[in-house]
Amino acid sequence: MIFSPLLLILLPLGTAFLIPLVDLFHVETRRLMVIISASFSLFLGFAALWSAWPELLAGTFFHSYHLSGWLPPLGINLAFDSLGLLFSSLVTLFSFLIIVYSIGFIGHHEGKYYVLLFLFQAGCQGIVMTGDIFNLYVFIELSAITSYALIAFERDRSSLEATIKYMVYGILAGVFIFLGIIIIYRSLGTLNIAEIADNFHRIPLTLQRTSVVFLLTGLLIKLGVFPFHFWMAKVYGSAPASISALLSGTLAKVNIYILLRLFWVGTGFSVLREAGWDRFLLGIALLSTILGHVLALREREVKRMLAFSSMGHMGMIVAVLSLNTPLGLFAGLLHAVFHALMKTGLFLSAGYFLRFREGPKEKRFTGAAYRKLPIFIGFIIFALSMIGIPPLNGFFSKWFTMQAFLEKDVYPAIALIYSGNILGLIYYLPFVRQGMLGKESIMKQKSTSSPTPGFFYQERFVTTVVYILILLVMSSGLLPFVFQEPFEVMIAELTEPIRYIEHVLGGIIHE
Amino acid sequence: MTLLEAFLLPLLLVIAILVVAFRDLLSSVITLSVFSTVLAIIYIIHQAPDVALAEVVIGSGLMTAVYIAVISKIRTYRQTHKRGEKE
Amino acid sequence: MKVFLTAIILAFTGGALFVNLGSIPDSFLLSHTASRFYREAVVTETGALNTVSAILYDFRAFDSLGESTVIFATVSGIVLLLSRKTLPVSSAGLSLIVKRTFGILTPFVFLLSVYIILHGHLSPGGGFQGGVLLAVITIIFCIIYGSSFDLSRYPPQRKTLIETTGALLFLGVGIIGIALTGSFLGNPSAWRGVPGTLPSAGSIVPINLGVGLKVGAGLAIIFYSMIQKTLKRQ
Amino acid sequence: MSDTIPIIEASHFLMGFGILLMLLIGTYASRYYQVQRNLFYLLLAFFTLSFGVVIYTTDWIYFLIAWEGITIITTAMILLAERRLAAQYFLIQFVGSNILYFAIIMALGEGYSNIVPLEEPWLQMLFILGLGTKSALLGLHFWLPPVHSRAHAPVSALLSGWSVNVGFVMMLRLLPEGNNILFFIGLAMIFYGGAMAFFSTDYQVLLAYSTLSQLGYIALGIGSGTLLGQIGAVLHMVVHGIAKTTLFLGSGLWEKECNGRIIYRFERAFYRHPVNAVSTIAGFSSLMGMVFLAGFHTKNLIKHGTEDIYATGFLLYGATLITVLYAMRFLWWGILKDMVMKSVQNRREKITCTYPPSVSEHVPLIIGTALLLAFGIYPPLMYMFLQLEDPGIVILWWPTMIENILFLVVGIALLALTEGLFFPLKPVPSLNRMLGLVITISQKVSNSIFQLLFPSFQYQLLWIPLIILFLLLWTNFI
Repeated sequence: MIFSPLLLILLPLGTAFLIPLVDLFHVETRRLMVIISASFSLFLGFAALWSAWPELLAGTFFHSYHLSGWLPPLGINLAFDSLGLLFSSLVTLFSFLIIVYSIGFIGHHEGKYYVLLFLFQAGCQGIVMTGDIFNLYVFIELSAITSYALIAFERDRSSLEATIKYMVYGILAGVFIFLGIIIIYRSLGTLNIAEIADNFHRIPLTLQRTSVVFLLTGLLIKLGVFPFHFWMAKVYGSAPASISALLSGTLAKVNIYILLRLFWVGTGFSVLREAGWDRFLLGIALLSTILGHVLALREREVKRMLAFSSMGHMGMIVAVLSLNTPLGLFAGLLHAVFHALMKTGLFLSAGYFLRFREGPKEKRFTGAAYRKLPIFIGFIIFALSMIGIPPLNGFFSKWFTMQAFLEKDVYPAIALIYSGNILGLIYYLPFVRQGMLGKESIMKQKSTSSPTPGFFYQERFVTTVVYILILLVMSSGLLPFVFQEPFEVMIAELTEPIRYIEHVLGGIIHE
Repeated sequence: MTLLEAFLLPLLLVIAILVVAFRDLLSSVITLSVFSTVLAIIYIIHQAPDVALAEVVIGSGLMTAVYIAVISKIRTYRQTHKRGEKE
Repeated sequence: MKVFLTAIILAFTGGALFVNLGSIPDSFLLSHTASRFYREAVVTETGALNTVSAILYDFRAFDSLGESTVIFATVSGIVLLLSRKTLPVSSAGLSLIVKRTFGILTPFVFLLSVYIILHGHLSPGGGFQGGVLLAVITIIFCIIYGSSFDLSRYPPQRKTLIETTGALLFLGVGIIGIALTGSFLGNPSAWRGVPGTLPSAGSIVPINLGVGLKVGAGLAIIFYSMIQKTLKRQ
Repeated sequence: MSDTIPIIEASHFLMGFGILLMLLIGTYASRYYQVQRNLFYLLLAFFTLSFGVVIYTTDWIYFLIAWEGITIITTAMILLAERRLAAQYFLIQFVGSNILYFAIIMALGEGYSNIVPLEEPWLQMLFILGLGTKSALLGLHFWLPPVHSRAHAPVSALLSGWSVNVGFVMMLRLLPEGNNILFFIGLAMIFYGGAMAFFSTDYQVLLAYSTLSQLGYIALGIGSGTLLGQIGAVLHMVVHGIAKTTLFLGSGLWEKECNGRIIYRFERAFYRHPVNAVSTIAGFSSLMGMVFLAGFHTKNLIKHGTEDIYATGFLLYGATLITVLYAMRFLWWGILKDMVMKSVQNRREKITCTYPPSVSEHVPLIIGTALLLAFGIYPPLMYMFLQLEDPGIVILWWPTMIENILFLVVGIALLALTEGLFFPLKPVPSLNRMLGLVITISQKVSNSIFQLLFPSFQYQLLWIPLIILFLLLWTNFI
């Protein structure tokens, strides 16, 4: 099979276009189609990884696709390098898991839900694969707009409020990114990331920095680090659990990818370093780490707590990436992958329990252990991994993170990680305790959004997904060194953007 | 810069401030549609008929209609809400 | 106080931006850029007289696919948010004079929109603009004749059908491009024709048509979803 | 003989007796846990495995994994008894682990890629802090009495008899040269733990504080850095482990028999559970350092190893005295009182035993007592297991016997004069207040930060131009 990265975008896109059409005729067919398409997408992602693995280890992996047949500077191209492969695999895996989870989780308006979910997947894949900066913007907007609609899925007051807040921030972020792109295009006359990377130093210095300021601000808003974190708790707290998992597990990591692609490859990290902005980035990222962990302490609602914890961990990833050392990049990428696994698991297992109980949000977790013990143990395992208990994966990424900070003598950061661990335990404990309170009878009452019965709509789907995640968290903790070799290739690509430029532009020589 | 443009650009600024300044949402929306029209004229001056066409059709046509629909929706919601409280 | 603070910060930011953006170079720094190529070689390479259309639907057709997908996503989102189980109850519409006037006008609006869509590669306009004009027909129906008229003539299911047809048409043209030229959304040279005539410019015409259908039906659905509840009360 | 203790042999020794103790506890638990028996056995097996990894590994990561394994397993065991207690225990242990992670990261930064003796004093301090939190050094011990007294008896036996040793094994490996601070902390621990045990009225609290006191001896031996002290510490870990396991297992029986653990209510205990009573007496005697019991030899070794340092040898006499006092006090109230005062009547009355112990509960007690006796009577047995030649401490039997008798006489005299030193009942120590305080304070801080950071939406949005302005100005001026 000739592998084409394009297919990973087109498959979810085509599915999303087909779903309303099929929905008009026969609903059961749509359900079947969703499952088949998601599985096929997973298969494609797996095949991509499988076929690319030897090249990945050899450091020669690069796929490019010239859309409309135009060579890079003229048309749009897809540039699929090893970093893209990593994040593309993440997107594929988590989209698949969450689509399967949603089968047993979402009870109403499924048609539109899956349309949006597949479009979201297509948007994320597009972000990861494209080699064109305006195309990147288009896909950023696509993923943003689908996420607005998905956050408002419950259509109650709090979720609508959250959507509006997120929308204001998201649109502002989009505008800033767009402004940055316009400045670059106006100065260079090209939209190709490789060509921009090749010629960025020719732009006048003030203009370079202005464009970087806009891009950086936009991305920081999307990432939700310190002064732009206000939307996070509200959004993650009131979106459906599957969507919260998707946002914090996948979209946040895709934003990390954009950060890496734009500032390490696109503009070159030297622009940030010479302006001293890597220090700035480190500072606000560390601030957002500690703030996230401290603010999580007050939350008595599980999803809001997870949102603040997510803010803390994202801050840590940005901080360790901004060190720009090989070890720092390794730790950042590793923690991005592992955090995606853990946070998705936490949101999904919490969402399973939240579905069963109405009433005050503070007490919704009561009796979780009696409802389904394996899922509850899963929740505990994810939480333990989050606070860095050794055999689980969270420990290893934190271990490398600490070493990266130590290498650069950033001692406050190490202290922050430890305090984050301990604060993490303090804010996870009440939920574990609350889950053990009460009795079985409490959680039997089903809420209105429980799925309709039928073969495709069984609790089994939900629990299976959580089990798979538990397995992944535990096994990736036991084998953290599998990641070492491919990650080194990615880090080499990030630290030497000339390789990316040569790959994309090929034989074309500029003056 | 032509004379027409020299007249239109400040006008654009004035209209933009008016859009924000109006307390009444309906007036704001209608002013916004005027804004779009003026912007479209500027696009034509700059020889961008495609963009001008899109701006006229979307900005001053469709968006205004959608905005007005939303405003009327908000009003009916408020009215029914008040009525419900009185009863 | 709040307004004052905001105004000061915004003023300072604006000032800083003004200073920093003043140094944008007048011309592109690179000489062999894509934009220069677009200016010089569009007609020979794509067969479209309208450079904008050529860029939108040939060179950067993938962007257009993304953009129309954004509209598709918006439509789905709005339908999701506004869908209620109650059926819309129509208003009676406006007076007879208005109805008759628009009865004469509406076919021409339709004609104009089809013209703009189909002549996208020759004259200003294209799928997006023509599609929006198509959506205006729904607005006219809803406002002038009442939304039940729109429902009977142009039911939401049919709109959805048209929308997805448009989307799939776009995607299908892309896949035909793979078959004929070897790359997604490629412009097959067999379809080029003579520049300046209606059946020319290769895949740009069907893509225009697809985008027009998608955008038109999509915006119509948005407007229809917004209006349906409002008119119930009157 | 070498200057420091051969750590591999010591590890074999500890591992062997660890497995033996796990078997004893497992045998005992077969009746205690009737519902969750298999779960408990599974945990026990994992505990043994983790313990083995901790004492054998030279790799920091394996050490951390196994160490956290021990923490999680013991937490799960406590969870069988009480949820809140498990949460408190885990929180404290986790804080300790994090200090330890920090210490290890720092050690890696200093170039220690394996677990080897440390040179830097500040690194040593960091490790003592981390390991001390996990193994309850004085000052970080506050969690030990509540946890060890509230958990189920087999779990307490495991925690108190064995799992607290893990940290000290690590200290032995990291600080073969000894450490003055550890030395003095150990000395203070003996007295503090003894005094608190002396004043307690709850049997398991008494045992928990006694553990603290005995851990002081181990810390003393390790902190001294002398070979005798270290051998004494390793042997004392095992001997104290056996004695404390026996005592805690016995306490489980007492608790069921006497419907409580208040030492004043142990009525006619000897006649109800004679085997248990004998093993309890033997265990306490070993702790006191009676001749012909194992504790005597280990304490003797530690004493020989440490008495020359800072001339603190005489303090150990006081330490023995305080041990004798709390042991005698319990023995008096719990067992001897009835035998002495009502001996004639009791023999004629029919003894009613409400909770007849099964064989599986008796066997561990008997084996523990036998081991203590065997080691006491023939001390070379211990050295044989440790694969060390006899350090050659000449023990003159008569003077030590007289010393022992003197201590006993003092103890008995004190008890007789004060009529058994009756103290009013005290509540069982708990960590609830501490945990509550932690959660309340953290919530208050968090709330106030939230109030500060989350003003109206407009102010939140104002951050965006502010940051852009900041970055742009940074561009222009820096």
